[in-house]
Amino acid sequence: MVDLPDDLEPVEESLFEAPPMGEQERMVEAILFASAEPVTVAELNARMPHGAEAAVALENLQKRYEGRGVELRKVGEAWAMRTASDLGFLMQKETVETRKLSRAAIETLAIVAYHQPVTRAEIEEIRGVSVSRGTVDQLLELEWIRFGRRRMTPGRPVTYVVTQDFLDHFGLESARDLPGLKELRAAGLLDSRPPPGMVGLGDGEDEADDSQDQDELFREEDTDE
Amino acid sequence: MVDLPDDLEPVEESLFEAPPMGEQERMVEAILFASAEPVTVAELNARMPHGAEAAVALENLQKRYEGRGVELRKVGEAWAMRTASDLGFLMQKETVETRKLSRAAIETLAIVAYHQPVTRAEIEEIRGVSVSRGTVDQLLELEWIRFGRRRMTPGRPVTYVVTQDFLDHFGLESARDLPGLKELRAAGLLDSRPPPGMVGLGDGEDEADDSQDQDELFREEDTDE
Amino acid sequence: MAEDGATGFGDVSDRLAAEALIVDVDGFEGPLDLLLTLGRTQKVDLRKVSILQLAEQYLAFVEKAKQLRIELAADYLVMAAWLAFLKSKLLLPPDPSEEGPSGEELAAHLAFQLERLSAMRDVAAKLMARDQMGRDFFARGIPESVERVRRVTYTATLMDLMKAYARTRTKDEFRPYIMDRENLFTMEQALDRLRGLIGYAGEWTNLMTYLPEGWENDPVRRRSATAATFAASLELVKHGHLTIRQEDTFAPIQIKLKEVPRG
Repeated sequence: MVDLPDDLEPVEESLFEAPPMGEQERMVEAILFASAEPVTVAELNARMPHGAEAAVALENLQKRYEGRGVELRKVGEAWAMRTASDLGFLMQKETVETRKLSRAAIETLAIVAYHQPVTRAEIEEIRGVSVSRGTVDQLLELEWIRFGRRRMTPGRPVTYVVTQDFLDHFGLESARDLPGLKELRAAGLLDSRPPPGMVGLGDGEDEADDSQDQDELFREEDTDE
Repeated sequence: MVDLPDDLEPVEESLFEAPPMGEQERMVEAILFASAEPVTVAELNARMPHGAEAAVALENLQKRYEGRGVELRKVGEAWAMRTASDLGFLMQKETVETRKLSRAAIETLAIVAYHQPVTRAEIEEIRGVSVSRGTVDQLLELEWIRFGRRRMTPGRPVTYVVTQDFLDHFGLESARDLPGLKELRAAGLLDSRPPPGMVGLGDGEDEADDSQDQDELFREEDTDE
Repeated sequence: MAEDGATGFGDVSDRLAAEALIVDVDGFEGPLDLLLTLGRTQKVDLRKVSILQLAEQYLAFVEKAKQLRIELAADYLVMAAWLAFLKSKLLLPPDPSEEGPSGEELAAHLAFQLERLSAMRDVAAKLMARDQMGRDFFARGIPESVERVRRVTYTATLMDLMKAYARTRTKDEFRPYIMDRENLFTMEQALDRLRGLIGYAGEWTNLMTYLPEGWENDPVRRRSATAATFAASLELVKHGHLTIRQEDTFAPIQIKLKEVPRG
């Protein structure tokens, strides 16, 4: 009761020694940091020791944080600390999720690797089911396959070949290092025989074209044959 | 801590221009400020641009925050911003009602902290009474203790160790900073001393294994800091 | 405790003493806790506590509890028995022929246990007296959520690739290694079929009428079915179920159920 009049007098002469301004800054800093919501000046004053001047402390603090990674921001009538707006990108955390390739994708990939250059129609013929656009797109996106030359057959279909990324991922120096390729070939499994009624696959000038492509990747096999 | 910068030194000459140190400090400040949980140096580096040296930036930042209302603190392998303890009185509003721990729970917690990794049987041996399931469950639920490695003794009992949350809650940089730890160790009160006449229990190679465990736990902090 | 003060004066003090003891026993977390408290009453460093004196104090405590017919938990009694044993070991001159730890060793270990428990209680108190988060210091009040940017990478191993390839190739090239049974009518199948049908064949019937449905026209299938049915009919003749005849070379083969005398 008796203190009240003192309140109105200049703070310096009050009975209550207000904490030094540096201390008040610390207090404002701590309160703003820990509060779950923005804090008004009135609330700051209420929570700080008698005689403190939150508004002044806030101003000082704001200067102190200028250009730092954290900013003092006014939110309506209240104050809050937030990360500097130019550093918002740091509030992202990239998580890399590793997934297994789908069965369709791995089969398609295997066929491209063993039969490159290979057209979609050929992949479908080998797999016995149609190959969805998504599957091929996924492999292209992964940069494990890329477009090869067009086949010189009617419709000039695009072909697919495997990429350097593919070789890197599977730890292969070249596609001819694919394990078991020779064994499979010896067993006649890589004999890409056209089904009855389908001619022109790997014939004539296309053959020359293809084998050129294939040469790069399958030279060893070619000479073996 | 000290090793990391060395590791990253050559980066400066790499193709990726690391941001200037002042900028890195801002980034570390922003990330730590925004997070309620401690953040490891590895995560800081992962979130900052390529070539950044969070460990160095952290050191600079820690100096900058010395004596402020908010402090940079090391918690195990991670860093966190926490309000200065002397300002706790300002935070009544924020104070979370902490669950009152029973005497059994407090003692069990202390035994885990000072004797880790420790088995339930060892806790019971030290306390002289059986430890109720609820006591351990409560500490596990608070995430102040967690399961450590199994002990290589018959029955392969699980062990308990304290967590980063525990360190964070009690403002400890590492388990080595537990109050009175050195004195207890010097007095031999942390030795696992089997009762006389009891042979083969916690003896020989198991003993070696245990002390290795403990060594590791405490060493981890040593080297990584 | 005061609410039932209506009973006589004489036994009130006894009852209060008894109750005090109950409260005391309940207040201890087991014998070791009780021993620690008793040890502290010796007002010496726990390392210098007289285990002999401690054992006597404990035994006296248990004795008193028994007199007052207070139920003591088993572990209190086990401890009492052990302490009595320890006491005798400490008092009697050591028997050189006896194996096992000496009284001094056992006493030293008990002293160690007491000191350790006491030390753990001290540090537990120190730990709880530390500045605690949420009470003395605080974490960020408005944590900014870290947006998770999920990037999916796909992986496959060389083995996956090989298996996938083998799988696609197994669909056709590998099949010839398995017998293609699509156009094959086995003798077993023919036997089953004939056995089911001959019951109705009371008269001579052309063997060819027993060919399964759908096998009569395709030359490959008809050949297979004919051969199997013929072989099966011979088998049934051999077992005496059928008679078989052919009137001329290349004439139709006829079969008939053989009359079997009953019994």
